Amino acid sequence: MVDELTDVLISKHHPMDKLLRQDRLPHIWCSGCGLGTVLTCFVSALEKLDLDMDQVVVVSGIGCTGRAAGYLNLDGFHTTHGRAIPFATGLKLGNPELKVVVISGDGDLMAIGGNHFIHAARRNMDLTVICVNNFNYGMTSGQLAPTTPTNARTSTSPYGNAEHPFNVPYLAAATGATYVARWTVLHVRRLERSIIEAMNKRGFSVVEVISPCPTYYGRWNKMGSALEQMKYYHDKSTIRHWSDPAQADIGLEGQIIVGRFVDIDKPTFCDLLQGADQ
Amino acid sequence: MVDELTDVLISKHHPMDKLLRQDRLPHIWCSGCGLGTVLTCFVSALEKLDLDMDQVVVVSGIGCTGRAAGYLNLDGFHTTHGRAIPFATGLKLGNPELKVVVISGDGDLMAIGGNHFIHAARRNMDLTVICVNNFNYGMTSGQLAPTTPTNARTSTSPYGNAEHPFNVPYLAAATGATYVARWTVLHVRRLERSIIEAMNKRGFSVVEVISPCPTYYGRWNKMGSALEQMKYYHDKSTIRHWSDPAQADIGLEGQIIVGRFVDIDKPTFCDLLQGADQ
Amino acid sequence: MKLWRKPLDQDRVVVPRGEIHLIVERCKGCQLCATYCPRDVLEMSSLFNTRGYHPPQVRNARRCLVCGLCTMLCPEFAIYVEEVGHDQ
Amino acid sequence: MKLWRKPLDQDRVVVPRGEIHLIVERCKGCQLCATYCPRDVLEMSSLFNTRGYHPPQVRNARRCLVCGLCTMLCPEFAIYVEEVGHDQ
Amino acid sequence: MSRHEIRFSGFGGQGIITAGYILGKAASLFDQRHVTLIKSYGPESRGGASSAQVIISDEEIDYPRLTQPKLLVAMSQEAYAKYIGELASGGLLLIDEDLVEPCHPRDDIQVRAVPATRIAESELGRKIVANIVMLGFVAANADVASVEGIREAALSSIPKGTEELNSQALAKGYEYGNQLQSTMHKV
Amino acid sequence: MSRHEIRFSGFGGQGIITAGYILGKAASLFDQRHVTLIKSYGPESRGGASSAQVIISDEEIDYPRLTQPKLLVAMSQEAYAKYIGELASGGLLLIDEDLVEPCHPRDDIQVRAVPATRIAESELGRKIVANIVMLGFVAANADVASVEGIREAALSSIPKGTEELNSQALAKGYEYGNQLQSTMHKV
Amino acid sequence: MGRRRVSNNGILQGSFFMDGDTACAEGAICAGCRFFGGYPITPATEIAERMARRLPQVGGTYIQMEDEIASISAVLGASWAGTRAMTATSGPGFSLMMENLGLGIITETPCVLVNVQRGGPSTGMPTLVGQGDMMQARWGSHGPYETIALSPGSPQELFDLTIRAFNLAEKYRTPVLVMTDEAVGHMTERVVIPPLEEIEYYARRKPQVPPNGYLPYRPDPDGVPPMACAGEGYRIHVTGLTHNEKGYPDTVSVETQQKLVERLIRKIRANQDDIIELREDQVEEADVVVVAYGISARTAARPVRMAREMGLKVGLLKLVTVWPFAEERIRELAPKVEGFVVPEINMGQIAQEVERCAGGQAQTILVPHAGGGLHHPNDVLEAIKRVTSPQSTSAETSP
Amino acid sequence: MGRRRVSNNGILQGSFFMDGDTACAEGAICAGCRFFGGYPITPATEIAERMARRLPQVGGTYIQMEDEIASISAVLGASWAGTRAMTATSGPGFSLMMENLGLGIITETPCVLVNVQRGGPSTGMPTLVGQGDMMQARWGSHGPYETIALSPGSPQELFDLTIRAFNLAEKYRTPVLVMTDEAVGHMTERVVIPPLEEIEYYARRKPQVPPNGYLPYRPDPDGVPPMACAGEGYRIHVTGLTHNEKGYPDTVSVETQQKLVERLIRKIRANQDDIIELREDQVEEADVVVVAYGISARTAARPVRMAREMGLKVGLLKLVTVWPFAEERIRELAPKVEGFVVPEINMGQIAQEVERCAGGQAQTILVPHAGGGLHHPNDVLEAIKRVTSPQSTSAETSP
Ligand SMILES: Cc1ncc(C[n+]2csc(CCOP(=O)(O)OP(=O)(O)O)c2C)c(N)n1
Ligand SMILES: Cc1ncc(C[n+]2csc(CCOP(=O)(O)OP(=O)(O)O)c2C)c(N)n1
Ligand code: SF4
Ligand code: SF4
Ligand code: SF4
Ligand code: SF4
Ligand code: SF4
Ligand code: SF4
Ligand SMILES: [Mg+2]
Ligand SMILES: [Mg+2]
Repeated sequence: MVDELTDVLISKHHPMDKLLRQDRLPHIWCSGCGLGTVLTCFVSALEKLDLDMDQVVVVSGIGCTGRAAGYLNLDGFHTTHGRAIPFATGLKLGNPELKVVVISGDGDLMAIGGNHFIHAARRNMDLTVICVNNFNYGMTSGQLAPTTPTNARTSTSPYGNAEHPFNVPYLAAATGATYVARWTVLHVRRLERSIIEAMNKRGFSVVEVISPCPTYYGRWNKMGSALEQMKYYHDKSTIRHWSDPAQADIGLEGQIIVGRFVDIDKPTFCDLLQGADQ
Repeated sequence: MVDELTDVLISKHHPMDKLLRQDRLPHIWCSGCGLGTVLTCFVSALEKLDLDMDQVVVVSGIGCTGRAAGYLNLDGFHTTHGRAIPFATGLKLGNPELKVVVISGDGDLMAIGGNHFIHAARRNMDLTVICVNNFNYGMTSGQLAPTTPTNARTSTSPYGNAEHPFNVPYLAAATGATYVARWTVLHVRRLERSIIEAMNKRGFSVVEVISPCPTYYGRWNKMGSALEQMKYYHDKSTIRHWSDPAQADIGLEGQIIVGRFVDIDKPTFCDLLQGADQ
Repeated sequence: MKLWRKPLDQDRVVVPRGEIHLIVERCKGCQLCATYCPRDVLEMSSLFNTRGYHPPQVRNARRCLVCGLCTMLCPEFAIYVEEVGHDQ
Repeated sequence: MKLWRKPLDQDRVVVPRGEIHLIVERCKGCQLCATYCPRDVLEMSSLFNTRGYHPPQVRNARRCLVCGLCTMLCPEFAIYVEEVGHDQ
Repeated sequence: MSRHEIRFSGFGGQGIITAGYILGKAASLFDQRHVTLIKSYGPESRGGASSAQVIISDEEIDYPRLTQPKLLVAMSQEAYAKYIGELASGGLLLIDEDLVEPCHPRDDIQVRAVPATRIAESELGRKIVANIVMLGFVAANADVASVEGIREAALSSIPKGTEELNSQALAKGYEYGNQLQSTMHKV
Repeated sequence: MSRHEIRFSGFGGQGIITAGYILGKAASLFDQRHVTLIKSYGPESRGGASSAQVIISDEEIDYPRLTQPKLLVAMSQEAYAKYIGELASGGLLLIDEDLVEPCHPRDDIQVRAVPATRIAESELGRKIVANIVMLGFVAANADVASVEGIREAALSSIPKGTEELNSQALAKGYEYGNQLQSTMHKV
Repeated sequence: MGRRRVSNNGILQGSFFMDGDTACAEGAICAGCRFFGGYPITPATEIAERMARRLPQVGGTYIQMEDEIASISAVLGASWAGTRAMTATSGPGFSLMMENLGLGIITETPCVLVNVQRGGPSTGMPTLVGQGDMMQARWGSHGPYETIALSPGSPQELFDLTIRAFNLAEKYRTPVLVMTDEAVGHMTERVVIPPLEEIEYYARRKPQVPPNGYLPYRPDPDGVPPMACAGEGYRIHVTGLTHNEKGYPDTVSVETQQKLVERLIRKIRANQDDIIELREDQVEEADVVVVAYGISARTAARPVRMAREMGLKVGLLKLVTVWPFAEERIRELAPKVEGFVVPEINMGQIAQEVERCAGGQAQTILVPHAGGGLHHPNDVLEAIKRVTSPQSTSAETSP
Repeated sequence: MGRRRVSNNGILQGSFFMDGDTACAEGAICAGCRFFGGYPITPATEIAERMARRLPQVGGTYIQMEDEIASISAVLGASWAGTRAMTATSGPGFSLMMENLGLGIITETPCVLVNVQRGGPSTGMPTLVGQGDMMQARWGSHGPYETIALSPGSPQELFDLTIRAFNLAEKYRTPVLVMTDEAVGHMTERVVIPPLEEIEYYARRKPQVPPNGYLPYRPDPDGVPPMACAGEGYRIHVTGLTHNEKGYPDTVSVETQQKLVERLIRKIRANQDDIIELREDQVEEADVVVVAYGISARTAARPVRMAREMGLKVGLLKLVTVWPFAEERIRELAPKVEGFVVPEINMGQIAQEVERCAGGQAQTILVPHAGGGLHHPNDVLEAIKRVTSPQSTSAETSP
């Protein structure tokens, strides 16, 4: 054994560090969790966006994903469980010049926060929502989420889930989102591109990212190593741009349809408000 | 002027009284409000259903519509604003032999209660929901609801509504309801039939009833007399059974698509639970 | 002001196919029954009930087909029709 | 136990088209970089960092095309590649 | 006593609270007196009981509810029945004569009647201004606020475009009240 | 003293809490002593610091936290560094020799090392049972619970199908501990 | 999933080494709980997880609702369906339940809410102990009401008190709060589960009259009305509005309100001798009484012992029932002692009640702790010594 | 809707005959409030309705959220965007806000919450008065914290105190509660709106250092940290978890928790002289002091006058600020008076605080009212007489 890493240059800083809170790294996420990669893609997207980073705000709820706001060197708000979207709504309306991005988990956004999600979509509130779907509540150690596939096991569905899961893109589209995409965490380039598109969109834009939670969901469902899980989701996905999001259900097995599903133009809440006030 | 009503037989009781709490009539609803007629249709449907009335339970939230539970001579629960559906869920799971019907308003079910609605639909919880949509919050005197058409005026959208409204049938269908219908309050026979169908359905069934609130919504939007409003909605409606509920948006003007939109079979929460437990 | 006073209970004037019954104090004078009766059987009276509403009355009892629409439409459970035989 | 000890900072061994940089203490040994590098440039080492994880190392630096995939995939902002010139 | 306590009552939709509001506004902003107006709501939006309590005083108003009203305005039978008991001895009852039939005879009060709804409906063509007719009648009968104040308060509180109608309604009620008074004086 | 205080420590994923649980269960249910087990969690699900406090006593346990632990089991360098200070004078430190390098020399304690992870990985083929190997080592070194109790507790607490593996792990750790002891005695 | 599939098979019996959360779930099951509607939250999640696994084994139903509001609503619904029901949460979820706790109180719905307290406010310290929700348990919902709250100090007590909570809930027709905390919930100890027949079971009080003679809110002499449930033919109406004995809303009568609210309060206060459970240790002869509850009562045992070893006369009064507050007992003790010492893992909550009831006759010393850990024995010992030392002055409930 | 379209045009000035709710909205607008996120509820709806009409006229934004949880969340967000923001609700909605009130407190977010109290518990009496949420205002959210709550007794005072609430919120970086009630909210009286330049305006305290030297939770000497908002280049991190001065979560350190929680509490308690506003009328010479707040302080004026006419020496102490509680003043008065009389439209809330602080040196008599109406002057008068009559005994805060 050697004491050295072959051919590697040892660094202290990463090129993306200026957008990161280095003093908080490494983050709390498990080895093999998809969340770090989502963050990498987000930062990479930020670097490509023509925005004043002082005007970009990230709002998270509570959950493993919800920690995202805490690692970004942007104005960041780690709110309460489920309330990222209404908090973000207040931020946006309080200062419409801000670019407000919500990054949170499937439980946070779809379970306790579901109502805010559909109402913000309905209003076409000018926000970007990145929903990391790991099919369970990671932070509280792997319980049932409203995205957990039927029959999947979790710590609170030990005999198999008796519920039908939400199809996030369909829910977003059906309630009014103007941009909707889904990728798995291994689709790094496409994911980055969708984040850029979503943030450039005026209106309620939603990017769902399918991401493994090897520590809980993967273990409960005997999905092998973290790496295997990531690969599994990637391999199961079929890119079908502009396909009907109603068809994009995710089961315990079977394919995962990914792609850009919706990209339409519609007046935002602020647009209509301005019209009404005059 | 005479002191008598020509050719009318004066009664003290109504044939439907056995299903009503006579000691609470007349109800609090305004003259010309559609809610009374919804109740009449519901009672009439009950009479035609082959059910043990001791096992039929009505749960309401808070609102003018929410008072419905209080006029029916059934086990009735007038809960808190927005919580009729989760309360009903507990009732149903606590005693699966009960037939549980939720009757509540658009604000109650779609605003504060929206999350419960979509989650119960997702779970295909075996409940019937009658959502009376009067495009505003009647009880609190006519504020904006999530069903208020864009540009419509209410006491909290005095310059015109800057929001896009929910399309209730579409939201129900997109989140998993197995029976979805919409009628206006003047479609008494069809409404009665849909209520019967919904209550006979195993699963989450939703009947939306478009009903005037002459006292507030009608007045704010200069829709004329109560009678005119009822007629207006009826005249604007086009029956289109099994049409795509996504097309059933309601604007400030324009047609209202009514009919039965969804009638599918899918295992309920209880069905799946039973499977999982075994 | 005219309050409705004298109950006409069972005080049959003609022999109709349907008898129109009214629980006067429940009526809120919304006119739905009179407006939508397909046979123009009903009309609004000018009497007041004690809550200040005008209840309907019968204009032409013989025309009633006992279709039940007035009963279904009435928001107040105030009106109903009983079939009492056929007009021969 | 082998902890990684001696920093190799700027200690260039070959003249690659891309230089692979690593912030050792951030790495959680998830293997994503090594697994998905399209050019098989990386492999996992058997060293431990102080938090008990095995960081990757370079197996074949010359093959690196500076595609950036390792950087994008790394959940820890632990690895990145800098283009330093062309391999002629 | 510098404290006047007045109750307006009727059913929802008659503009009872508006009448109380206009009176109160007149006394408060135009006559510069201390005024407290309390609206009472039932669960109904329409058709239920409606009432407004107005207290007009030269001193600061501590207790903001009626204790011994000297003036009761009743525009429905139900309201009359509900509130007649609280009217102080020596008090004045004003009623819409088509809507209220006094049936709890009291010797210790005065009663004056006006066909406010009828005047509004038949003379002005808008039943909805019965409350304003009644207000004019109040102004004529009780010295709680100046007529000018009431007119100004009314005109600044009603929807634009209805000024003429409301002025007339007020005038009709006021005249009716004055005539009645002179008639009574004559008798 | 009838009160034994023990800390198991390491990082998340090593089964630290399971080790504490098994020891506690053995003492509680098999040896019928009073036992309190406290698990400490950090915000991380994996990789963060993990620790279990076990108190075993012949009397009821009032204060349920460690005050002066006499036994520290450290399975990571970080945990060692964090907890070595609290170990009571005369206490015993047990470490995984491949994961912990004692660097805060203390004269007043004893240190014993076992390559638990290595034994688990190379001799048993499952790194995951390092905690059970360590538990065997604990049983050999400290008189806090009976070996039989620990074995029974372990077998009733692990996933079905892993009984053999865990028995072996426990035995390996126990043997290693005994050999070490006898070696030490010989010296 | 038929209703009567409520079975007693699968109920545990014997000695177990289990954590408080698990003991709570097992206690509920022994108490007859057959419905759990919940939402995960640290450090209460293990209760939900245990219930998810265990309820199907005893014919009950577990459902994970979309949030805590839905959870408590479902629990109320299930109770009205005739099922013993509970939920478990921690601070943030407890706060969300406050509105519907009020519904449970005004509709007199028996059910059990467990709050495994953690460090607050807000998201605070999710994995560490706190006792900061004690006043919230009393006052957290709007409007006037009374409440019952129990506070266990060990897994065994959490087991026992969960059972007691169900029985009190039925007896007094009210939601009962089990105010435990992370230290107890995550502490593992021996828990002895007795045979089912030895476990007290207070059956729901049912109407003794036929439906047409039944007034759902006409109380028995103890202030508690018998309860007909949905599907039993009584055609009840239940509302969160102010209501009369028939259960009908009457929102404009001050008398109806007064009668209802006074009874809701009286049924608890008048029965407080039955509800209040205290555990006293050498309180009668004491100069100083340490008043504590839950885990803090347990940690106080050590400094109390230390003080006694120093020759001080110190008693320990453990509030097993925290609400209704042991007002009478404190008033009784106040003239006899020099002071009360109140350690709690908050900045002064129950200490204020003690101070109020002490009425200036004995000083009250709060030993606060902001949360995240237990009191060090010395902190409490110091406070005890402060009472007995001559230079100490009046009340100090502020930190 | 550009950010800087915040205009002062359209601000009212002069005398108006308006109800309390409207006055509240106008007060907010005068105080610089330019964001309202709300949800209708009787009897607070008129505030929302007024704001919906008025905010667009002054360059502000009204949004009706999907519920009260969303409302308070949006208000917090708007405040962090640099806008003065408020919401208004009543009991049920207030209960729903409890979780995120805690977020506002721990993140130190200036904003104003108005609670127009109605009869409770639960849905209760929506159209009638109550004061049953006073303890909830102090204790309704989980975990340890302190709060500021003001209580107006007339539309004019509601106007004035809404302005004061905004200023206190900014000064102490905390949500401030305006605890009014239906009687005041629905009462119409003359309200005088002074010229804008005469209205106090406490501007948000901004950091005086560049972003890299800024610690978002490093307090000034008064315990309050200057506040950088989103979009100002400070790259702040704000969390509801226990956090250090940098704003970073630290959920395992008891020290961090203690430092944070103690400061949150201290910044209110240490500044209570500035925060607490009392109005006293003949308190100094009194034998009996009526302690009251809001509408009950107003209705108490009559019986106080009646008692004085009977020759009794009665003072009236009006708690304009209810929280933090006027502890010192009560402690000061207790030895000088015979008793305190506390009328409140609940079954005993602030009376308990008075009793606690009276420390047995004066009796405390609660005059309870279950809700739905005001105290009759005689009820309070009787209580006053009871204090002064010889046979009266100690504390009676229970109904
Ligand atoms: C009101 C409230 N309820 C529950 C919790 C506990 N809680 C924290 S995170 C979480 C779920 C997180 O799931 P998800 O949003 O999917 O995030 P993940 O951890 O999977 O990324 C829950 C239930 C809480 N913090 N607050
Ligand atoms: C938590 C809470 N928020 C607000 C209210 C006030 N409120 C009562 S009914 C209602 C809206 C009713 O609207 P809808 O459900 O459409 O019924 P409608 O009156 O139109 O039939 C509101 C906001 C309440 N009771 N509780
Ligand atoms: S628990 Fe799951 S979601 Fe959370 S960090 Fe670990 S792997 Fe990721
Ligand atoms: S307010 Fe509107 S919805 Fe309510 S009863 Fe009147 S008309 Fe019907
Ligand atoms: S039954 Fe039919 S025909 Fe007869 S009155 Fe009624 S609506 Fe008219
Ligand atoms: S429909 Fe009913 S309420 Fe309406 S007028 Fe006819 S009888 Fe009266
Ligand atoms: S840049 Fe591309 S080729 Fe080079 S090491 Fe990274 S992944 Fe491999
Ligand atoms: S991807 Fe990053 S964290 Fe994973 S092994 Fe490679 S360098 Fe380490
Ligand atoms: Mg998740
Ligand atoms: Mg509605």
